[in-house]
Amino acid sequence: MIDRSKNRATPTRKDFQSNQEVRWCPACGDYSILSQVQKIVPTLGIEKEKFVFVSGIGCSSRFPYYMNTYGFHTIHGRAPTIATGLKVANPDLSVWVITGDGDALSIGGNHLIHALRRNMDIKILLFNNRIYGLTKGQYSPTSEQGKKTKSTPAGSPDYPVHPVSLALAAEATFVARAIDTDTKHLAGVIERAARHRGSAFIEIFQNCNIFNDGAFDEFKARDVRDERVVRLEQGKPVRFGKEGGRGIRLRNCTLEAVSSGPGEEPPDCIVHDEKSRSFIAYMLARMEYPEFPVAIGVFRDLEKPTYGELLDEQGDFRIAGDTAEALRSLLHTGETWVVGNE
Amino acid sequence: MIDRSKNRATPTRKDFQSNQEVRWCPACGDYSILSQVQKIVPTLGIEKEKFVFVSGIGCSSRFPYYMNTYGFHTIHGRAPTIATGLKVANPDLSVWVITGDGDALSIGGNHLIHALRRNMDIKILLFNNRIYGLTKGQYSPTSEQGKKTKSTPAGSPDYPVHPVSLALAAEATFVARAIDTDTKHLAGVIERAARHRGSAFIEIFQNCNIFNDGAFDEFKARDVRDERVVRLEQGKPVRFGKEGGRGIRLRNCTLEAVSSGPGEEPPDCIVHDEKSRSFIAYMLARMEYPEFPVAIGVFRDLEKPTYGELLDEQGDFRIAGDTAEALRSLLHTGETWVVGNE
Amino acid sequence: MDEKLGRIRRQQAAAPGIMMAKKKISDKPSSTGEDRESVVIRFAGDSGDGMQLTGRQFSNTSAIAGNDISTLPDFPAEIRAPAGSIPGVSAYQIHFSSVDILTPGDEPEVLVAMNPAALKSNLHDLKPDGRVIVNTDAFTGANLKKANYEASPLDDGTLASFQVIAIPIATLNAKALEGIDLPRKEADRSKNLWALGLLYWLYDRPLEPTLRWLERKFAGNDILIEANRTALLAGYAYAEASEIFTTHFRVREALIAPGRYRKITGNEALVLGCVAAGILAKTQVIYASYPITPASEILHGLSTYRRLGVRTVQAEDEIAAMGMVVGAAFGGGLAVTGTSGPGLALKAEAINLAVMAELPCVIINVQRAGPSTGMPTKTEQGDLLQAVFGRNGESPVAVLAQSTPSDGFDVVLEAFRTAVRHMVPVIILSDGYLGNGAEPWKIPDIESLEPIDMFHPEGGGKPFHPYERAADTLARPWAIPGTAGLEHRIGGLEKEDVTGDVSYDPANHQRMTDLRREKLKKIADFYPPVEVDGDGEGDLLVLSWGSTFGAVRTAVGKCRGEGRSVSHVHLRHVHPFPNDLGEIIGRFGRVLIPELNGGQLLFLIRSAYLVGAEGLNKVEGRPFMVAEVASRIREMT
Amino acid sequence: MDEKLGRIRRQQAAAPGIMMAKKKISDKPSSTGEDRESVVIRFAGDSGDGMQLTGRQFSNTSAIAGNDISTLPDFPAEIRAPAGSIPGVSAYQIHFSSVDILTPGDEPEVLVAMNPAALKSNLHDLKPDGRVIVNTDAFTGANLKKANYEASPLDDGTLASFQVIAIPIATLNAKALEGIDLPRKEADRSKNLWALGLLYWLYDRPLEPTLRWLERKFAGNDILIEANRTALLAGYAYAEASEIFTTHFRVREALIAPGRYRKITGNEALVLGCVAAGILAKTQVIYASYPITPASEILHGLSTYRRLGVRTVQAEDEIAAMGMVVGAAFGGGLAVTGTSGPGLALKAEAINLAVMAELPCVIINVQRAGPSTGMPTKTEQGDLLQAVFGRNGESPVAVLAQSTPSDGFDVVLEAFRTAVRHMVPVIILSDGYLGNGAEPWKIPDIESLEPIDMFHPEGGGKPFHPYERAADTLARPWAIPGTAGLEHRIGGLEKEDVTGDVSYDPANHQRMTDLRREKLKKIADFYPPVEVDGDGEGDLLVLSWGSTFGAVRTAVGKCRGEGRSVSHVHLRHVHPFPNDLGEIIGRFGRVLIPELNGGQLLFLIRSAYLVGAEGLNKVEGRPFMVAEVASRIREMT
Ligand SMILES: Cc1ncc(C[n+]2csc(CCOP(=O)(O)OP(=O)(O)O)c2C)c(N)n1
Ligand SMILES: Cc1ncc(C[n+]2csc(CCOP(=O)(O)OP(=O)(O)O)c2C)c(N)n1
Ligand code: SF4
Ligand code: SF4
Ligand SMILES: [Mg+2]
Ligand SMILES: [Mg+2]
Repeated sequence: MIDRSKNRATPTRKDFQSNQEVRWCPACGDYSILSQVQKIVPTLGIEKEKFVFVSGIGCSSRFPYYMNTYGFHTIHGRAPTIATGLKVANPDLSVWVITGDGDALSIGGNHLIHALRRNMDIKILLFNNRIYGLTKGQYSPTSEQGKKTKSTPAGSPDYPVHPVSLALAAEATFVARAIDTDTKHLAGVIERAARHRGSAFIEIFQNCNIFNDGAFDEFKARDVRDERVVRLEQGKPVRFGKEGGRGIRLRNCTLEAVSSGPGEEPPDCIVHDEKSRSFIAYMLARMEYPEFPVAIGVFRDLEKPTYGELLDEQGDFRIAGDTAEALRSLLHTGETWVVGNE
Repeated sequence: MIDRSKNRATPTRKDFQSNQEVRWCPACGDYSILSQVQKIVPTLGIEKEKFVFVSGIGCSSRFPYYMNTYGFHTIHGRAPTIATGLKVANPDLSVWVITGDGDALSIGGNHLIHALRRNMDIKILLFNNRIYGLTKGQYSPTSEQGKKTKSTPAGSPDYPVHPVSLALAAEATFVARAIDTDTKHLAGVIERAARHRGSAFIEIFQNCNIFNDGAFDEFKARDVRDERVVRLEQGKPVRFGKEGGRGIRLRNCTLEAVSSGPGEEPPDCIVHDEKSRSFIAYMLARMEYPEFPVAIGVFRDLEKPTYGELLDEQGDFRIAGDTAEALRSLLHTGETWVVGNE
Repeated sequence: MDEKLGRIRRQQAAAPGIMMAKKKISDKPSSTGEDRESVVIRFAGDSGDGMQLTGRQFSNTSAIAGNDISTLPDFPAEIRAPAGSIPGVSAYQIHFSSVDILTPGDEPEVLVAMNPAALKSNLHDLKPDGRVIVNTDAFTGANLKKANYEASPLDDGTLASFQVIAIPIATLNAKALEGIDLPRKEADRSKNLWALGLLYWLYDRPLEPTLRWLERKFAGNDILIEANRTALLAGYAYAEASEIFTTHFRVREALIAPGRYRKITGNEALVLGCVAAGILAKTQVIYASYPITPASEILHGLSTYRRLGVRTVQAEDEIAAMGMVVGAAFGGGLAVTGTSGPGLALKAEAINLAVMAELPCVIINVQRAGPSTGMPTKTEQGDLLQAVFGRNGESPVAVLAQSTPSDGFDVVLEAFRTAVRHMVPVIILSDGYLGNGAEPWKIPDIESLEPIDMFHPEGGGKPFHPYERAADTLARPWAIPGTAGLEHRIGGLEKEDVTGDVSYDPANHQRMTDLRREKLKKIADFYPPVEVDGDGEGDLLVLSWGSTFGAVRTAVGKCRGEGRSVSHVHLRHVHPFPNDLGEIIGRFGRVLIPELNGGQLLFLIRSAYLVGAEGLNKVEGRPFMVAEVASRIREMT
Repeated sequence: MDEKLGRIRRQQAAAPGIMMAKKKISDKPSSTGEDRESVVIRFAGDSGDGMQLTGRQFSNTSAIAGNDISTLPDFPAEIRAPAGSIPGVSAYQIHFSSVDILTPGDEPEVLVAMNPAALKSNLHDLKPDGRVIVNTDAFTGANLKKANYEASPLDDGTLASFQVIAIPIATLNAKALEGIDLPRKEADRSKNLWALGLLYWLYDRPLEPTLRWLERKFAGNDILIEANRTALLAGYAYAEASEIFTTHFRVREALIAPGRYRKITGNEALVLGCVAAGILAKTQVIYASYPITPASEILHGLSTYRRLGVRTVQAEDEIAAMGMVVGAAFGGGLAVTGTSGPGLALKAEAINLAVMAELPCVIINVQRAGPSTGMPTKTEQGDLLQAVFGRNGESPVAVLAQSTPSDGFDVVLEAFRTAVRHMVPVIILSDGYLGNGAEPWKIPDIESLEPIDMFHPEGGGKPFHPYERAADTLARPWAIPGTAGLEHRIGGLEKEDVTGDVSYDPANHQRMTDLRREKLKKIADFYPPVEVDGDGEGDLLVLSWGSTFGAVRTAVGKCRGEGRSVSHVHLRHVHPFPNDLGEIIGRFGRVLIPELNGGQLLFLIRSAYLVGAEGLNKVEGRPFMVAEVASRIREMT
């Protein structure tokens, strides 16, 4: 789909930095994600002008302004639909959706699901800070039950939704998770999403230091993360902890964390398989601290024809060269009759 | 929540039949579902006037007109929101949502997910005929990929969504599936949903004999269904086939159908556990004919406080008796000052 | 037939078998024929009786026979009601004529009633002294009850003022089909063709078009072809043989402009217009839509035109459809969506994004009776003010109105031209009456269709300003993603003039608001002068828009014929109004605005021109009758 | 202070420590005081500088001191912009007065600018010859650059026409706090209180209210209390000691009606009104909403009133919120939602369901600048026509407009009364200016608040007809689920008159459409007569609605004071119009309609009364200045 043919200087990270002043709060997790995206996109072999960043509304959704390529800061929750239309009209583009937990899962939940199930070739980055940042601190669909926020002074009665579960259930072909501050890992996941053919979904834990500071610190803080975060790697046993001394196994249809003796490998660990259609991916995605370590990395990566490819199979999309001929075939097909002399 | 105290004659099935002429096509699967609901509701020990049936738009959504109790035929896709508001305002009611695959999963997908995750105490019956009936035959989100319909003469490019997967991923506490023509089983599932505390979701395979006739015949037809449908039962091994000679087991994180020798039990079958938080339920729900038998029955039945209960915990919902006192406490709290003599 | 062949050449030569059949029937000398200028008839029966198909065959045949036609299908509400019930009644009215006609006619002179419910719900429209052809087989006790008849209307005098032609159609049809190997129930399904045959005889219609159509429709199933053909011929023969009719009628070919014609419904015309727009712009058309009555056929139709560059997407809802349109427009496509009233409400927020982003797109609204779900299968003009005002803030969009079924072709082309020229969303208002109604359409001369100019700037050396405007149209440049050197960002926040950067500057907001409004006004500079039907000044101006065209034009013509000083302006451009409209209005003593709503154009006109216009308003879910409009004109002149 | 105590009793006695502090400062003889009738000042700084808090303290103190006040907060756009940048500037304007005032004032006489960006973006509003108090510490090279100053405005003559008071506020504040155990960065955060102290001295404000507030706010953190108190007193002392001001000013208590007062913003008033409605109706209030600027505070506020019978639901989106409201209304609750423009667009379809189902509910729309996302934190009156017309079909709803912050309380009560009395949805139009602006509010006499009549029929022997109407209001009965014997079904399809069954009957649709329209008109029968401010007839009538009340009323008053023949009518009831409005309009030579939009009420008025009213329109995201309105009135009289 993507035209890599033209012969121009490869763009650099700098080329993707726009002249707009970045307007997030100092130390907001959004900065680091922006920086990783700006690092990865020049490496993909796609011309700068072929990228389009589409966003909804929210702090995170200002992202397109900071990318020096095409961008569309649209309306709340609808970015996946705009991205879909854009991709259908112009299949050569590399289309990215930037969205927040409210934007993608509250008002926009339905569009997210449908974009994913269609396997539209768009890349969706969900900045999950478990709060509404832009509107100044109401709870979001990913906020913990019981959370006290401006709109729930006595604690929220809603049970949170789990973005990765929803994406998996929506039949997404690429589903991953990363952490704003774990930049190298984040960059790797972004790159894999970019190279995936079809819809790709990444949940990124993002700190909102103003309205939900430290939401993920419990497990992502530098000093604890090795014990509390597990990085999934294709074909490798699911292990974590100092020197991989702990692991995850399946027992009686449920997961279980196990430890090895010193220097040994933890026994019976699940071998991670992104290509599997089984639902182990769900269970790995739903591991929560403190019961389990939190899993990051790619949960699923399947190959299926994309929406665009399936449409293309249905016939030639290009317009027949001869206008008059095309119009004649349009207007004179079917039952017609002549009055007088034609 | 439900007031069962008053002392009146128990209503009968007849009491729930309204005087409105039923306007579905002859032999539509909707009739049988209507009939099962009319059979079950009088047995629940709830007064007739406490029931409210709320629907969206679609053939199935005419359902409330035929129930001789309170009903609201609302707008396309929004029934879960109306039901939610009703239940919040009036927690004593038994609120049911009747919806179709387009109504619930296309335009209404987001509301469905959010009603489920909130564990609103409402019962949602999704009539899945894998087609838009009312608008005369476009494909729906549950239609097979490649389906030729009025809006997809060359075959639909969308991959279908899987209603039970979505409901499970949306954290629903009660998730089940039934078949329009398997009336006894259907009635049993409806009754369990009705008695569940919290949101209950049932996918009902429903034949649209006009626009998608026979969509489920492959496995639901009387002569094959024993071999092609498995009924889940709590605490029992997952078995099917003549005299239960076949079963489902888990091998290497995936399901597998096994057969026993004559007279024996199939080996290692999964024991069905509705209470499990594991994701075996997903895998069972996603079994598809011909690879697997299709599973019906209750996939999940968990107890969690409902939205209403959690709200109630937050304080007294009733209004203080003394109006003047309440107004004074409302208006005179916070910083006030007096000008002149009060 | 033969004398017609000089003027009417059929595309396909009639199959020999058919000619034979015709010959056989015509052996007997035909009864006397009487000439009629125009005739209106109506078929009515149960939804299961195939009345829509019957009506369409009659109208196709009449069109092919050279008449001008206009049709009014009237099918039951959304749900398939129980057989024999009143809500299950389906009807189809045809007006065919030897002169130019513009409406499906006020009152049918023949009503074919296939069952009691059909009789009950259609009789009141029949012309006094009109003919009722009833299928007596269906007048059973059970059916009478379903139609809420206490006694049979055939016996109790209900029909006293009409000419009743009572025929056991089902029985006769079954008899005719006796030799054919088909179960009775199946055979019964062709009784509509029996009735059609009867009417063909009565109005001297050729049988070939329908016989040909049967061959195509049931290709591969010879038994069904045979059965239906037999039914048709049997009805025709019965009419001729039984002498229940003393005469039959001829409606000669209309003196319509020479050329190649096709029959077209409003929705079909919109479909063809969209496809043609893509061809004329040499770009892809993206139609994203969510099914809704009565707009779904546009989606169905366009989805068959992939080979001509159309991509259709059935979106998850109307909001998504509009979002896709905005995205497709950003991507440089000709983007269009179609819906009906409730769907337009849902699209409002995303339309507003197109207003702010200044992206060209077309929104087709096939109106239906509201508010809320209303009466989805019935027609109304209730969404004009919603189209003009139904978005937050000062949000100008252009609104065009389709006036006849075939006009859909032109209106879509104009909508795209306007959208692309001015970089604005354009709403087209059609309605259920236009969408389903049909008329013959002279296929336009291909050479006469002008290309649609799509101007997309190329990246050059100088910095690109996405909100720098063209002087004549105030349009901003349509730079599309993928163009090197024009990278830019747009969005729903207020834009800085010229640069398009986000701006909260008070003066800039005022300027941009003014510019958007100005830009819309500029559209009117590209309109042709308003056409006045009748004198350019006088006592009464009748001002109308949209689907009322036919009834109003006919009524005004009639009244002018009576010597009254009345003229007619029919508005295609409902927002912004034409520049010369106010001046024209000023030349008349009074202004009458007939609308199928509570007075929405009336509201706009009163405000715009401070003129005490009066409304003729009807909200019954059905179109005006010519007589209704004429009688009001007579009161006022 | 002492002389005031006779008229103003404070709720809590001042804490002794505070009095001491005050004494200490007052040891030095106070410089001469000058009386002023009204003063307008503005604080401006970075979002991080606490300007909103500073402004609120000043206005609270002034209110408690007996002034009439009106405030205008102006915070940055949605996103926290980088410190020191122009988009990051936050400002708060206060008008305090010894006479009745209605607006936050046109031009401040003092501008406190905590950094260069604040100066840059606020200076143009300052009165000629006004005072600029600048925090010189912030005028660093980096900050100047962020504010796009090439050279320092303190040196280059930019401020030549103003009185510049340059103070190193941060430095002085840090010095004052030296003894307190707080890191410099933390200590720095109290510099806004230093500035507040300075202004308190300048305008002779009491310190106690703020000192008390600090004790409450930082209860448990003595260091912060100490630091902030010290900062406040230090600023106060500096003003007195340094003699940078030669005089200070006194604004005496306003002669306002005696009673108990509180300061209230428009959003707070709506909150209190909703809670009161529930109490007065003795039923629960259900508020379902999706957060959106500037309406979110209504959700925040109401969510704290569970103990008084309010249930709030943060819905997944605006459509869901409106759906919940319709469901709650069906269930018999007082159902209300709040949103801003784009949200109102999304709610249209579900509002229409309430229209068809004839269920009572209230929709609050706190308007913001549009179209599309527009300028979310800025005010506008752009949604009037959307509220009136933004739904498919003929869809009448009532629309009320809030006119001042405190009016929110009354308008909500009226909205609920209307909704319940007529079984209709009622839209309330507020806007960002009202929502965030504050004024003192005389707490209403509890006994004067009349109960809200909630009539729910009981099941009796006779058959229940859900669409049988009351004669005076045309309301249908509000029978709620759970009531034995009244079981019935409603929905969005057209209803049969009386029975409420689904009906596609043409005549019925006309009748029901007429009835819904009639019902709406009946609402006007319950309005009080329109109040004319000024003579009942004359040269010019100024007609306004909503948040422009203060500016228009003041301007008209001024001009009338100049001897001009001008009167003012301010509309609370924008749809339907009052019955006597047309007649009143007819008594004036000309009509001027000032609005913060492109002319929406103007549009309605012209159409309704065919009067050539003229518009004064401003779309800058900010309210009218009195002078703008007055100058237009002068042109016209
Ligand atoms: C239709 C509509 N409804 C509501 C809003 C207000 N709004 C803007 S962003 C937002 C939520 C932001 O939360 P999230 O998506 O999590 O993004 P974040 O700011 O946390 O990055 C809301 C409710 C809006 N702009 N438009
Ligand atoms: C806002 C809106 N959009 C579209 C429609 C048209 N519409 C009515 S029902 C329906 C889909 C029906 O399909 P489903 O929900 O599967 O119900 P079924 O008829 O199959 O029972 C659609 C698209 C509508 N009524 N309202
Ligand atoms: S409010 Fe939170 S999410 Fe938004 S920019 Fe600030 S830190 Fe980031
Ligand atoms: S169209 Fe299909 S779903 Fe609808 S009533 Fe008929 S058979 Fe049932
Ligand atoms: Mg967020
Ligand atoms: Mg369906």
